[in-house]
Amino acid sequence: MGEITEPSMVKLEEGVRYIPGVNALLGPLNALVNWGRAGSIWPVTFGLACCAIEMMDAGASTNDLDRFGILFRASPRQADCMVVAGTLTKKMAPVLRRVYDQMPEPRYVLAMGSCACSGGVFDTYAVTQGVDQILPVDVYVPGCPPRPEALMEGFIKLQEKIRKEQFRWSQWR
Amino acid sequence: MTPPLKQTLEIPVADGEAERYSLRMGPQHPATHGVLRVDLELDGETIIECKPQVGYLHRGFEKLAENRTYSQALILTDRLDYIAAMANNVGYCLAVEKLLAISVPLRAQYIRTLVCEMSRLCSHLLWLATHALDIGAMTVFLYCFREREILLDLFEELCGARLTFSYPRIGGVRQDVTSYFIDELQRFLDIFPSRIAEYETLIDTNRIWLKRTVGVGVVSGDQALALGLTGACLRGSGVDYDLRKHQPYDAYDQVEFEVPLGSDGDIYARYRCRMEEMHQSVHIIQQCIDQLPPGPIIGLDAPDLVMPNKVPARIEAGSSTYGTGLIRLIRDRDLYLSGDIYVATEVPKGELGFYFISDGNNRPYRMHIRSPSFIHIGALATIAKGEMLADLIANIGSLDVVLGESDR
Amino acid sequence: MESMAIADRLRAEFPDEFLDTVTHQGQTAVIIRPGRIVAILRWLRDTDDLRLNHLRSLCGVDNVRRKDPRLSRFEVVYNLYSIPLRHEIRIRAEVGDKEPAIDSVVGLWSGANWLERETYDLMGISFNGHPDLRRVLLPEDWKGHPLRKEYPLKGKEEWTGITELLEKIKELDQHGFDPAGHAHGQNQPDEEEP
Amino acid sequence: MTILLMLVQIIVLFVLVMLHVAYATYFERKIIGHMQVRLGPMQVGWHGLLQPIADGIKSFFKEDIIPEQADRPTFMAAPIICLVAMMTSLAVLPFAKGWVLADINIGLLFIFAMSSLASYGVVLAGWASNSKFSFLGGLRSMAQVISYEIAMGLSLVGVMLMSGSLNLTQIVEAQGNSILGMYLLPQCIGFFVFFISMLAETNRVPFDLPEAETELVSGYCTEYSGMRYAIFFMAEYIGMMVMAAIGTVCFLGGWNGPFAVPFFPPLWFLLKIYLFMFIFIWIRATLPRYRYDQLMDLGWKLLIPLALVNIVVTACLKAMIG
Repeated sequence: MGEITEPSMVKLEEGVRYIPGVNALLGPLNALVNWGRAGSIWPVTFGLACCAIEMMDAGASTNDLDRFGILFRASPRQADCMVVAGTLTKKMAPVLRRVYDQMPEPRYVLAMGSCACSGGVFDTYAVTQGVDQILPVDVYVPGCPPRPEALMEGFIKLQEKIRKEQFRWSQWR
Repeated sequence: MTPPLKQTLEIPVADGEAERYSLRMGPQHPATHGVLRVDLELDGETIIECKPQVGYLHRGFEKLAENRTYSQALILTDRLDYIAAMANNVGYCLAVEKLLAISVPLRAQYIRTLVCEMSRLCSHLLWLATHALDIGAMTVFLYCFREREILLDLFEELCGARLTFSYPRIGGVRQDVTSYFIDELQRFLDIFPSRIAEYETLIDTNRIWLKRTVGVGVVSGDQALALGLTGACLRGSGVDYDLRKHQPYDAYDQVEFEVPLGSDGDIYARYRCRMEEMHQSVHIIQQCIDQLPPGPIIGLDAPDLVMPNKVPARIEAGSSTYGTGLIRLIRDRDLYLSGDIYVATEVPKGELGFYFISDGNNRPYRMHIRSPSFIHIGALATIAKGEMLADLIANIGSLDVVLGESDR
Repeated sequence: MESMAIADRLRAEFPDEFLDTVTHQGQTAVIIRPGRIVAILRWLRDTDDLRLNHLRSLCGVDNVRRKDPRLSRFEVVYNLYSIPLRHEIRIRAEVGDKEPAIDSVVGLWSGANWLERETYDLMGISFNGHPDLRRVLLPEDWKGHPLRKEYPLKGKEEWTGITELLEKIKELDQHGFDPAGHAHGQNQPDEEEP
Repeated sequence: MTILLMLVQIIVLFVLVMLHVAYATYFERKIIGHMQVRLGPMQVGWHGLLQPIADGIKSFFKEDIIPEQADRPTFMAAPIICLVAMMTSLAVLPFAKGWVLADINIGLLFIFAMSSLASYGVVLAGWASNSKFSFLGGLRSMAQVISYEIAMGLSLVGVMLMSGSLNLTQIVEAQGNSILGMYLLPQCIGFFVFFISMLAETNRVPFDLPEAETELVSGYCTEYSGMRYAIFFMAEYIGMMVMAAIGTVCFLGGWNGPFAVPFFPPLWFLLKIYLFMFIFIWIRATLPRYRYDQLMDLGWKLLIPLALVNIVVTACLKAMIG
């Protein structure tokens, strides 16, 4: 879904000028929903390789992702976001896609590390060159591995992105 | 209208035999330390058959190393056992040095010993954190990460990286230790034993912890040898095998330390072994700091990073398998010694061996990595059989496997 | 015991199997014929003054581009170590070039199980009498053996699992799973002015 | 008119309990955070105070997945059963003298009945999801609830004997004459058994086997997403509150305190409940998890015999003293 640019609820007729903006009732609700989502991102634990260690580190005392309301969930059904932390091999790719398909909308994907972004140093027969071949990625966090601070920045970027969304809640309810 | 319930659950039918229930754990599962998959056949919660499946992180290290020069392949070893990358780097460098007959100055040897032991602390802290989390004690996890963070900061001071260091070089180390590093390390060493005591008060005297670990996952000494277990898993079963003593490398023959041995071979024995090893590591690091000799940190005969400095070699520009911009040495020149070598080091997980074949040029002809985790996961099937599902989790944690190293 | 002395004992015990010894940097390798590998390794493990009871590593080597023409195409290399006596030896069994095969040593060391599977998987050397000879690192339906020298680094053809997955993704996209199409390397389109 | 008044009371109680549950999660995250040398929620609202609200909004607007192979009606009913059963038991809790919705004579039995019913929800969820992890979680839950319900019931028999009633208000009033105004000391064995069974009954660490994260992913609620999962979550926290309330009523003297609080009589009751909640969280931060068979051992071989001994001793003492 993502950003709706075409206001589907307003019928445009000849001579009527469309003024950008949202409905007075739905606008604040939209903002509220986005605020709720941005404040409570629950990633599914999907540690693949080295980056998973930095991901754990980001959740530990020094950086503490819980401050942002980020809580790791084990089951993809209860997660909002998937942090693909590490090298995605070809053998793992179908599994990754399956876990992603199990997540409920709205779902976000954060590609952490150079391997997840682009394959990294492993340009070999067994490694997919970037998870965006398999999944729609929202935020890329480069680094090998990225520091926990970089992951946090990735989450903040994701929050910004969520806050800008419009009506990403009408389709499946 | 309700769709008929499709029974994919094989709800067991009593037919006189064991009632089987198959369960596939992983590769995405919180307790499999990455991407291990375990196919289980259960009778209730008792494991009848356990088939670990690996390869979900197989990146083709060995093939990649054959296509890289010795210096280039060093960075791959960071990503083997990413929890203790320094130990892998050192193991790799030692193997290449022995293969190509390159000598290492004494100071570099001491620094390597020091960083190896720091790496061991890092790895054991992470092991304790995840092992405790698997058994359900979540606070230990955060306490261990607190200390681990200090170590990572120290590594960062030393070489600028937190996880993937590439600090040791073939023939030495990259840069010298600073006095600030030594001071901070000393401060860490002063507080760390009391922190170990803190973890022990949290779990060591805990009845539930003892119930979950004592007598669970028992491996006898002979069985451990046959399975190829190494490191704390082997020593927990009472077999005295530590490469730091058996085939000392770097400065390990210059420092004093003890090899902690268990006797029961259960999860608790392995746990105690690793806890004692942490004390010994502190002891070794302390001695390294005290005895650190002056001198150069990289040998004169170390191969240069750009091109071999010993033999003038013809080089040709790009358009090779590397793409443009990189230069490649012509394969057919005999630049280095040829022959084969197996060098093993005692990394936190066990015996990490590199089997190299050099064909004389600047790339390894064949690099085989004997990774302890791979063999440990292979042993899991034997160890976990007949135990409960919850013990499987404890066993995976106690074997201390890292899938990056296992799958390569 | 010195590695060379072990090699000499081995030559005396199994003269028919023995081919050569190679020493590099103080490490000695014995090159043997593959036929009686289990007997040789059992002898090395169980003889009282050898007791090479620890199988350190087991791997396959593809010699097709080695400069030494005497070597056969495939080798299986066993690194043995004696924990009580602290000596080591390397055994290199030449297994020929077409359909390389050797007897399995799982009966001696149960830990060899996965090492042999790995060798089979990556090098394509099969092990007779192995209890469960399947691929271990690569998917079951993978084609080829990557560590063979003729196998290119990036692989020859795409694994069927990946092609199937990509097709499935394409199908899912048509059903509106990703209508904006951020996936698959496409950049997200700039916000259009209404 | 009485019905209307009753409705208002119900709604007030419902809203208060919901808010309470929401903030119990905040409380838990904060306390565990500080025990683990970190901060807990900080960014959403001042010191993360709006965190539960954000979580709630997010869950509410999340896609609701019902797996294709699940048993649909059961799958949908399971969380509701859990929540309704837990909420219903709130009706008989005396928050202070007279502050009770339904002052029925068999209050204690009613709560038992309801908490057993809630575990039906868990078992059904495990079965209906048609997922192996959920199934194992449901099985574990069933076994756990059956064994610990017995221990818990038996542990409270002592209290019933001493107070001579099953009515919660009367139990509290009867405690007024006892030492410290509570049954904690005379019923210390009963309290011990009750406390452990309470942890098991609410699926808390060290007995969180039905949802053991590192073993069964999320146990019985592995397949639940969005609001349905949130309902399970709420039911679990209400369950904690109800159990804490029973503990308070039966062993800690209910609303009795060192002095009466004007205007807000339930203060002592609430403080005692919070104390229980704090101990729940503290234990969660400290202890590892039991294994399934060890849990059974503990229940059947230690707690039930102890509870039986307690009944005998209490009955004998009661017969001797008067």
